[in-house]
Amino acid sequence: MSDKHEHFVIPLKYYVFTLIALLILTVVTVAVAQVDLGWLNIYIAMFVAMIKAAFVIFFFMGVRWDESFNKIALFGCLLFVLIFFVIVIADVSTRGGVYSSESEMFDIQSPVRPIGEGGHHGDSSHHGESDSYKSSSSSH
Amino acid sequence: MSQSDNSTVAHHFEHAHQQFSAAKLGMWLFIVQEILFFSALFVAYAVYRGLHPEMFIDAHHHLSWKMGGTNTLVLIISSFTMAMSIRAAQLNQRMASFWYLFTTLLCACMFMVIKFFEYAEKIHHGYLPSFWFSGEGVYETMHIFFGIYFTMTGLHGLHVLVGMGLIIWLMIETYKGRYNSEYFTPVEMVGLYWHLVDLIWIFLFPLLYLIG
Amino acid sequence: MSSGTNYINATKGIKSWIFTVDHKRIGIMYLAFVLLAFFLGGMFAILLRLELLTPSALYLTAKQYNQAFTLHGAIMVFLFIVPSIPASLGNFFLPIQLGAIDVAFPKLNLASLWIYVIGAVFCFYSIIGGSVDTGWTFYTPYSSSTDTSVIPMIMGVFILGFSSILTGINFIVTVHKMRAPGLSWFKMPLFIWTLYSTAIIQVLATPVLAITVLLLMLERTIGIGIFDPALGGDPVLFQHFFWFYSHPAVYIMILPAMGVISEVVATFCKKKLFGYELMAYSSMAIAFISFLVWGHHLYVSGQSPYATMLFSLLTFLVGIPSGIKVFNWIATMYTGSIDLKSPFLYFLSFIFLFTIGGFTGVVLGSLSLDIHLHDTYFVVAHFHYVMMGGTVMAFLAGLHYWWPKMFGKMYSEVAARIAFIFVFVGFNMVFFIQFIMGSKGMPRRYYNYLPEFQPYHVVSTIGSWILAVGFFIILGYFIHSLMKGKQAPPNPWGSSAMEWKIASPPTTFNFDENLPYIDHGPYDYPKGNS
Amino acid sequence: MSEQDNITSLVDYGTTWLPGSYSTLSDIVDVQFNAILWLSVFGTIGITLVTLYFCLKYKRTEKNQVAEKQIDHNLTVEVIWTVIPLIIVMVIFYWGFRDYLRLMVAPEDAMEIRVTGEKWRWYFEYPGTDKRPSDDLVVPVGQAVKLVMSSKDVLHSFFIPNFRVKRDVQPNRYSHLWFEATKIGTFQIFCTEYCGAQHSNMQAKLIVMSRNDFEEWKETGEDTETPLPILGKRLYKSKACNACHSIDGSRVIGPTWKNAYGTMRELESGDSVLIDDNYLRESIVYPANKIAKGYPNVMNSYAGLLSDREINALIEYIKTLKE
Repeated sequence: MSDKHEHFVIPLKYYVFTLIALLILTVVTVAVAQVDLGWLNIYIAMFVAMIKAAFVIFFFMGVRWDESFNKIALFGCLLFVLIFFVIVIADVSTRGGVYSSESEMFDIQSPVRPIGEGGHHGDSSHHGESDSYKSSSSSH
Repeated sequence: MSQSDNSTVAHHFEHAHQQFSAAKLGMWLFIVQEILFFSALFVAYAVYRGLHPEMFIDAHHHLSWKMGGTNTLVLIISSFTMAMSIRAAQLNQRMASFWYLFTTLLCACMFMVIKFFEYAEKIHHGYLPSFWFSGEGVYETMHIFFGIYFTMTGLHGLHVLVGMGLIIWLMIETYKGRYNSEYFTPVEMVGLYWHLVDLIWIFLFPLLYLIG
Repeated sequence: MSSGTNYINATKGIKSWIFTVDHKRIGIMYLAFVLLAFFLGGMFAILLRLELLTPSALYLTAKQYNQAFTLHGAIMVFLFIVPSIPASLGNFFLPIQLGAIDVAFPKLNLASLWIYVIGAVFCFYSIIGGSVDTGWTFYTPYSSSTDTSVIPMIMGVFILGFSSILTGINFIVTVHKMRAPGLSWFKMPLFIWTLYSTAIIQVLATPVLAITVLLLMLERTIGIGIFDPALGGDPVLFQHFFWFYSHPAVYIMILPAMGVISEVVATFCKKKLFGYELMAYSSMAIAFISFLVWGHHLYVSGQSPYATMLFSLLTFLVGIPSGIKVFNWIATMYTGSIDLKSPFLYFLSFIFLFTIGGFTGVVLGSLSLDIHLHDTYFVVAHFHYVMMGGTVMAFLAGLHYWWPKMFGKMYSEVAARIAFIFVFVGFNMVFFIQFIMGSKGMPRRYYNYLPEFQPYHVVSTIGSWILAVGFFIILGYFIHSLMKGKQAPPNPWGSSAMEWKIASPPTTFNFDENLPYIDHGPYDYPKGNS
Repeated sequence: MSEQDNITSLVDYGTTWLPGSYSTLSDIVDVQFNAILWLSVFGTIGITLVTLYFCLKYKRTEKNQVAEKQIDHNLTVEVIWTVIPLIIVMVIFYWGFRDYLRLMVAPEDAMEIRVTGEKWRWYFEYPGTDKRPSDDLVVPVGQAVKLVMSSKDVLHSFFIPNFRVKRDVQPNRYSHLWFEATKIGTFQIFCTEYCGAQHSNMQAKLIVMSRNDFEEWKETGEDTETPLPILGKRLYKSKACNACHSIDGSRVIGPTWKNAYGTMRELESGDSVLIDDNYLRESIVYPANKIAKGYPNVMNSYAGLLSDREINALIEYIKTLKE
């Protein structure tokens, strides 16, 4: 029984290395943010954040040496976060949203800016069905 | 878990290892629910960033990346000392574990103090969520950014406060010599929680302070 | 074995219950609270149906009516049906079926019970302090602008959510770490499988509800403007958030019911469950796919047509594992030795009602039909067929099935059969007519309605009285059983399941000496000679 | 519940399950509904019969104390009852999605009408005409009509049962719905998204006219013939004043109109004011200016929605309610 009591002690070098890596990455992400790279900024920032998160998860939290189901629990839940994220964003960005031509026609002031005006959801990026939802009226 | 002084294994477990691995799985599941809890806020962030991209970029200039950056460094160091304190507990180094916990607590306090000054400044300039928003900005919808900012950092700060309470409790217990290489479950569990708090900040920092 | 100390009389005094860590006592207390909630929610239902007897005002004002249907929904969903089977029957039988002394975290288990009670107190406070009138879905911007007591109610929902999450965490860890020696995954009874998949949904989905109601609270108090269009927010985003929890929650409600039904059908047919492994996998499949279909509540909400198409497709997929389960249950009856006792009668009604609920789900899953039927009585009838015809029938089946084990007393079988007839007939009278009403165009949540719909409503209201009589008969003979019931033998149904091998009622540590070694599958029944 | 004498009944017409079908697309919806309905009926009956048959055949008796056979599984059967339902629902999915697109995508030449929902009424505006907002949706028969809808306050949902169309209406956003009526008549419009106390009274009439009648209706100006109190009585219902104001003295949401004129009214501000023509007019056009004590400030302004004559008519009507 006593052998089951032995816990794996994570070698010190992993902790020190992780700390240094995290500090450096923080400096990197701040530095990169000072340069305007347009839409690339957010992706770089998120990429760096994910590397940092991986360091924390694998070494500080010891997932690298953990039981397999604990790993499944953690990464499985990220899958559900991803589902949540992707589907909601997919809906919001393809809604055909506020019908810009109609808001002109009826001269309605809306505090909600149409999705697709500026930002990374280019208006031209979705064709097909959604176009037919936009006003194509010739009656006016 | 109930543990009397002579035994750390509760009645319904067969041996200490079963108890430890059950506690750890439980803690991971708790972390899973925390992640889902925060995920909705990140989804909301993404949706509103998509709706009002210029406003977000404009609004984030009102946040100080220097303060946020310092807080990031502070939290990372606290995460490191937390991990070291678990390691010290595992190696039966009672006082080392205590002082590492103390450093973690100190970092947490520093984080909260910086946060306090940040909040004070925002409030001073009127950058509050909607009903009280009186700040000046280019965009009318800027109160949404600050609504999201206060909700996300506020909930995160609440987690830091809870973590500080837990660390104080651990320090007392450690000082009394409750933990050793055989039994250090609470230190490990609070450690996992504390790393989670760090993880969330790792994402909050670039999203709120560094949008270019 | 039959008499002597058991978990009920092991210790005495009210404190020994309030601070107990025994999963069985916690299960019994949950049962009491959940039944209380059921009768309270049911009372609101009776009030509603009575008001709808006439097309215009009868005895409630419009606002009172709206409060009544909101409270009926909120109480039934958050206080009754979500915790019903897992927290009461599950708490009692999960450790026993696993061959364990207790759940993994007994104190946490106690904590979730009292968190549930605190949450319930908030909900009751909301009833007294102005009665929320938003509908149990709390759609914004109505919920952020109405002047009724929304905050206590959503505070209650928030707290109840954490009770549910903690139970879920506890169950998952218990299933992983506390199985008796020899009990491998595919030797677990299906009740465990369904509780396990339920617990996964609870842990993954409930936090999103918590944050949603928290945001709604912030919306009402400081106006963060995430959901309020007047502040630049998006009300459809609220619906996404809400249904990301509330659709999987439907499966939190129905999956444990399927587990109970599996246990009942195996015991009363003395048969191995047909397609056991497929049943286990389909429970897990339902749990997973349930996270992908929430958008079918948003077909007419202004959701993107692409998302709508995707959700419709996935909605149809989630029906398949449910269908497989129905077929497997029926196949289990084939060549069995069927004992038509009251738990089995509830099984039969479950099959019938759940089938109707399932088929009408197909009708609603179709995009073009849903446009016509959305927010009509058709939807009301559909989810009552699934939730009440499914979950409540299964809950009753489980309650009748496990009653002798839980309390060590038998109940009157004759009274149970009479009550069953009332419940079955009453239920169908209330809700079947609502399908027709709904497809004819009668919108839901209507206080006044077109007089031409009155005959339908009258039938429905009369049905609600018959249903209520049925429930009071059940309450009556269960109380009688507690007072004067015959002593129950350890295994009155001749079941092979683990819980029937120990005393009725069980002793505090379930298994008197060592933990059992389990070397056979869950439904180990003998085969005839022929 | 007013004036429903001439609205086509939902119950009396149509089939047992569905109300009358009077638009170009409602028939295709009905075909699918009936197909799935009969599939369900046969499915349910089949499952029930098999279940009951098993109950009788394998009932526990003296001889049948244990199961005849123990069958774990049968792969063939399991595959069959997985694949066949899968195919059926995929067909239904495709069918539903195809019809959904037809219901959603309006034809190019559709006539646009603007619909506004507010607590608790609908009103309809016709771009390109001088007509005041109308309380009834008036459309020509045989002409595709596209509704551009939005809400002033909370979520509503626009539902015409006879045409099988429904769409949520949101504030600060436009949603669409289209139909082409095939029958002249008057039909029911409901609000189906719960919106507060008078949700169930948020109904409107859909009047389908011949093309000529419609053109004529578009040109007609306002009603100058009807005597003022009678016009006021009509407006009381059609402008949904009755949702919040009673005429029998009972308290609904706003103050009753009975015996109101000529009396003093206490205000939230603590002042009191004489209920005269000016006060009534102000209360219709700027409802938030003087709030009656003890009543919520929930009324929307009717500025622009009522003509001067219509406001006068309402005031005259209120005067007649004095005993």
